[in-house]
Amino acid sequence: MKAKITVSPKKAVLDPQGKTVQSALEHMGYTGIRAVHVGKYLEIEIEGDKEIVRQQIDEACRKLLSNPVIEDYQFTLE
Amino acid sequence: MKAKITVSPKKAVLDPQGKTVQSALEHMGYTGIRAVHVGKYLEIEIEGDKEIVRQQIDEACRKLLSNPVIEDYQFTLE
Amino acid sequence: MNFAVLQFPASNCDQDAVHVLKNVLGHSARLLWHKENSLGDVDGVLIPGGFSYGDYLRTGAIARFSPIMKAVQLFAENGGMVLGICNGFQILCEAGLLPGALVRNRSLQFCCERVHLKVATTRSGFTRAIPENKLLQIPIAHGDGCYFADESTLGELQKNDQILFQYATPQGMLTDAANPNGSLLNIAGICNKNRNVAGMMPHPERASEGWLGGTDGRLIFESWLQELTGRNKPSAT
Amino acid sequence: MRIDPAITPELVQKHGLTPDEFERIKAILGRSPNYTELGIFSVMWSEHCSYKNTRPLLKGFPTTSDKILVGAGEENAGIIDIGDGLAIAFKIESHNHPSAVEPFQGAATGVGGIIRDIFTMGARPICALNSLRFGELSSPEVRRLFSGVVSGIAHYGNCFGIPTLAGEVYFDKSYEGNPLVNVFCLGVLRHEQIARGAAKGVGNPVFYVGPATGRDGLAGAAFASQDLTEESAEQQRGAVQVGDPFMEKLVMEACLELLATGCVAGIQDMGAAGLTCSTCETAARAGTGIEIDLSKVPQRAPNMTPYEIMLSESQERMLIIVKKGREKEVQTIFDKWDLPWAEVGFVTDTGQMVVKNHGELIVNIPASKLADEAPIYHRTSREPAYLENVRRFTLEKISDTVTPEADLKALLAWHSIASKNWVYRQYDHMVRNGSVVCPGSDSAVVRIKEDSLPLLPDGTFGPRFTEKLIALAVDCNATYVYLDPYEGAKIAVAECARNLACSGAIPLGTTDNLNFGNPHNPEIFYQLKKSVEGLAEGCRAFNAPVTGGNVSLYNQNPNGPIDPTPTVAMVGLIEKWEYVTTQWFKNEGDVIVLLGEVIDSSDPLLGMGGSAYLQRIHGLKTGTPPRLNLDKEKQLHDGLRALIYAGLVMSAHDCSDGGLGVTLAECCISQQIARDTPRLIGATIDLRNSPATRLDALLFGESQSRVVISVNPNKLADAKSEASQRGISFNEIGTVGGDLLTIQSSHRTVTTKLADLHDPWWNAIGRAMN
Ligand SMILES: Nc1ncnc2c1ncn2[C@@H]1O[C@H](COP(=O)(O)OP(=O)(O)O)[C@@H](O)[C@H]1O
Ligand SMILES: [Mg+2]
Repeated sequence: MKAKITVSPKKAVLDPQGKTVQSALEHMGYTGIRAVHVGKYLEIEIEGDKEIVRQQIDEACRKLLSNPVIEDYQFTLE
Repeated sequence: MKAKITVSPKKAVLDPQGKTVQSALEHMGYTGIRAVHVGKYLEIEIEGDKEIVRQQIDEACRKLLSNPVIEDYQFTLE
Repeated sequence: MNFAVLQFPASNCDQDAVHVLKNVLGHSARLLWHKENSLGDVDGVLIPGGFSYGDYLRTGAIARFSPIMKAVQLFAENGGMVLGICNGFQILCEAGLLPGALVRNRSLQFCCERVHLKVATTRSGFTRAIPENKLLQIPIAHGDGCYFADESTLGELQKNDQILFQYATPQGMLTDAANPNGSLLNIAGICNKNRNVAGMMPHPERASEGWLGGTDGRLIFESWLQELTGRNKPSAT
Repeated sequence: MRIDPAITPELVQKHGLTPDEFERIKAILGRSPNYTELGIFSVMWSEHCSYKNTRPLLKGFPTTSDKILVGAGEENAGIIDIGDGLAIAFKIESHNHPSAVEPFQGAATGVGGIIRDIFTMGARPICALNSLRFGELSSPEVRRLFSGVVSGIAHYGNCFGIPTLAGEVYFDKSYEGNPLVNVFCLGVLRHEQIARGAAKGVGNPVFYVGPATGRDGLAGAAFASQDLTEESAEQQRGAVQVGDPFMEKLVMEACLELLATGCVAGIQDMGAAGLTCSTCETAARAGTGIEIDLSKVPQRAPNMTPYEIMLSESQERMLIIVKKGREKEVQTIFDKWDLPWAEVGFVTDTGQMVVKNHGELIVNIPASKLADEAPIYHRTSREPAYLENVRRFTLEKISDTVTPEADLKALLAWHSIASKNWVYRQYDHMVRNGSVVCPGSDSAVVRIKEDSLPLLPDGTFGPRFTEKLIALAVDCNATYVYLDPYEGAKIAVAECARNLACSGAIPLGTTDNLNFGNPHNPEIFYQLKKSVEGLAEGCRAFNAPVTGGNVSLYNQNPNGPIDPTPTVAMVGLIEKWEYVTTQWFKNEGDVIVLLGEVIDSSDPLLGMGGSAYLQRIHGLKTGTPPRLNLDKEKQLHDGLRALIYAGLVMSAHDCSDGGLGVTLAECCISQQIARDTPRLIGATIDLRNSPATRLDALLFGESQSRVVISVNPNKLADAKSEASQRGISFNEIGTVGGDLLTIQSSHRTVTTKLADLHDPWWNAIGRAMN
């Protein structure tokens, strides 16, 4: 099984990296950009019962893979 | 529109972050983990014609958002 | 000689490079803002260390799109000598002026310390003044200094004698323990095939005055100066 | 439209204001404050901004000398003359609570804040220090905090491009859950470049520079959790501040460039309490008024209320008062650096701080009353009960050591003593090409060269000058302070000054950070009061006036308060390159000399009270700490400097944590040439004539006023006579050389291989972290 996890800065939190990438894209001539957010992407290959794995990944996201103070996460299991 | 982009290290590239996360997860008692890869996740909010945006995002991925020497990218447009 | 030291937003070793070229080595060096389109009348270009654009996204990724980089590209194509130090090395790789890429240190930590460097070749304009078999002591200070290139590129680098510096033990051995960041082949610095563009992670400008704990870095600038003497100026736009 | 909550006693209380304080606010305004005004008073009258609990105490500090150009409390940082028309600005600041919540960003924004305080003065920041306290590394939570804080400091400082050149790290249970993160920055400028945080010139426009304002940092003590908006709960609480060192670097370069044009009438960073503090303080300093319109303030989040905008602590923002008619120059420079800016208001002559929103009057407060007339409290103090037990401790309770070799290794590996290379290797400590002595010796030394300065209006660095050398150290043995607040604080100052003397420097000034628990507790207030007295006494003795500092109270965890920690950072000048001295032994055959007494026999505990030895080997944190005689200490520093100036000293290392044994070991093993390349050099020590009754006290007692130096044998006679003229005791105790550290005493001979000392010392922290 593969867990695909995305971790993004919370909306209310400053995302200097996103801002910087946005202005770089604008300098390169891309238009119409409203916002850019930069976060992390993790792929975890893992064996086990799907429901249990789902719980484990969720817990791991909360405890280790994201920083709940400043980040949100989402994941899918395939 | 929202472009969701994932950038992952190529398999041949050392991914110390993936290794560290894997061993941290194992320390926390999770079993059955085969591999962990850590990459980047970008969200770009952008206006424009969907096909043109698709081309633009693809180009931006190739030129700026990923480095083909070390990374692969994928994206979806919503 | 006339040197241009490029200044990107958050270059932060720019002034250090000027200081050494000017005050220590007695040449002329000036800062050149990244929004400029032309290098002006220069003999050499130095891309200094720092955190251009905050190192956001990837080190060097954004800086390489600055207007001045077009001029640098042209200068290099015409044989002009370009040295990238630390962030400068990262920018040169991103810009495709040097092969490979620099990724996160394998320790995942920033690392600032003096290291030993084996000089892999003195057959370059950046190493020619270094005495044969001399081990250099030069500081590093980076979080993304792990050199990566695919097998065939590495093969090319070796075949063409493009590897300039490698992390070594105090005895000059290329061991894993001597490698501070996980670089393939312990690579600390390379040059391009034409040997006029070079990049290195260690900071020679921080090892150019005795009071700061060593002068081995000076040998690199002196090599460059030797090479430039008696060369024709490449055309710079 | 949103409706502000009604001003109820509960709301006032939630804002940390007492009923009396609220009455005072009403008296000042002649009416009841509205919601935004209440928020403004609450932050300005918080301890952080007003020092309402500590101001009477701080009056005791010596704050003057003929070198002080800007004194304590006048501006964002003090400024000291260093000759040739040059000056330095420096200050220390805490970011303890933010670091407990989010160690990486908390520490990072702490660094950002102190750097802004320095360039606000017109100075170019050239180096940073940090003083850190954590619980014990055996706890995974402490490791998380420790590594988060260190990488946060590294991230901000490295990216900004400032060398983090020295610091200290202690580990003690009392800091568990409440780490201390104190950061220091020093900058350089010419006298005529000093900038002021004053809103001068009626009619001058007020500019806002830097990133847009978000709901950052609103979760602070002053925030009341009302149902204010439709936004998510998380947004109401306010977001953790995230640092952007890249932005700060650009803001600094742009501000220094702008200051050089002469078009700035006043400048102030937006630190704690952001727009609130910067507007009312600049007006109060200039005796003017200020008016801003919030609709012009760049905003990151939708629907921000005036309350939120005024109290936001978004980072990397500056308030600049520009000379009327020169607005264009400001715009040109900020556009060059791609920085957001906005003209948000102007200076008035009303003395009022006026805030409008789309023209609607929101806030109208007398600026000086808000800034300068916070209430002052004289808290009661009572000697803590635990001190009685402390004083009762005697050495009879422990038996002398029979395993001195093992004790020495254990002490060297004790995390508070072990090498901090795991920490400082993560900091770029060499950027800017000025680091003459890097972390690892008693003091750091940084040189000031022309490009350390901000540019002059003509685009040059100005007239040439001979490079200057500045030495820096930061110290506080909080165990001593806990066991004896007055004496402990004195020792903190003395140790700092001693570290400077060891490097060949003469003190210029001091900045301090008072980290304590809740001052409403009389026992804590006692610690605070006595500590301040001790600091003041020490600073006076070494002619190192206090130029500024920071107070951080309410540092408690559920198990109780932290150990009282009055961190001291001292800055000194080294007059010549030849005087720069480091702590490690240099040459085989050099004679090892102890300046000061081998042991303080008048101390019944022989220097063992509160020692690292008692803590590490016996698990005891007790005993009256060693005594310190300031006259004697001063004499030692003067004598040591005289020896150094005369070219008689090869190395000098102060004797502190771990006593003579640890000090000697460090002299043998602390020089690091390059990665995996320590220079180990042995020593043979003979203490057989020393009067000690106990071996543990002889080796590990921490009697004060001692320095280990090494001297070329040919210069021994000169050194001896210089020392005797200076009235300092000069004990030849051994010789440098070999690959062992051997200490002979009347008890027995202690012998260890250098490699066996180096490994535990160098690697202890790294191993604990892996
Ligand atoms: N957090 C830190 N950052 C940078 N340098 C540090 C840090 N902690 C300790 N150091 C450096 O390590 C050396 C030893 O520190 P410390 O044990 O506090 O020495 P001392 O006992 O002489 O005060 C000093 O050079 C100090 O500056
Ligand atoms: Mg110390």
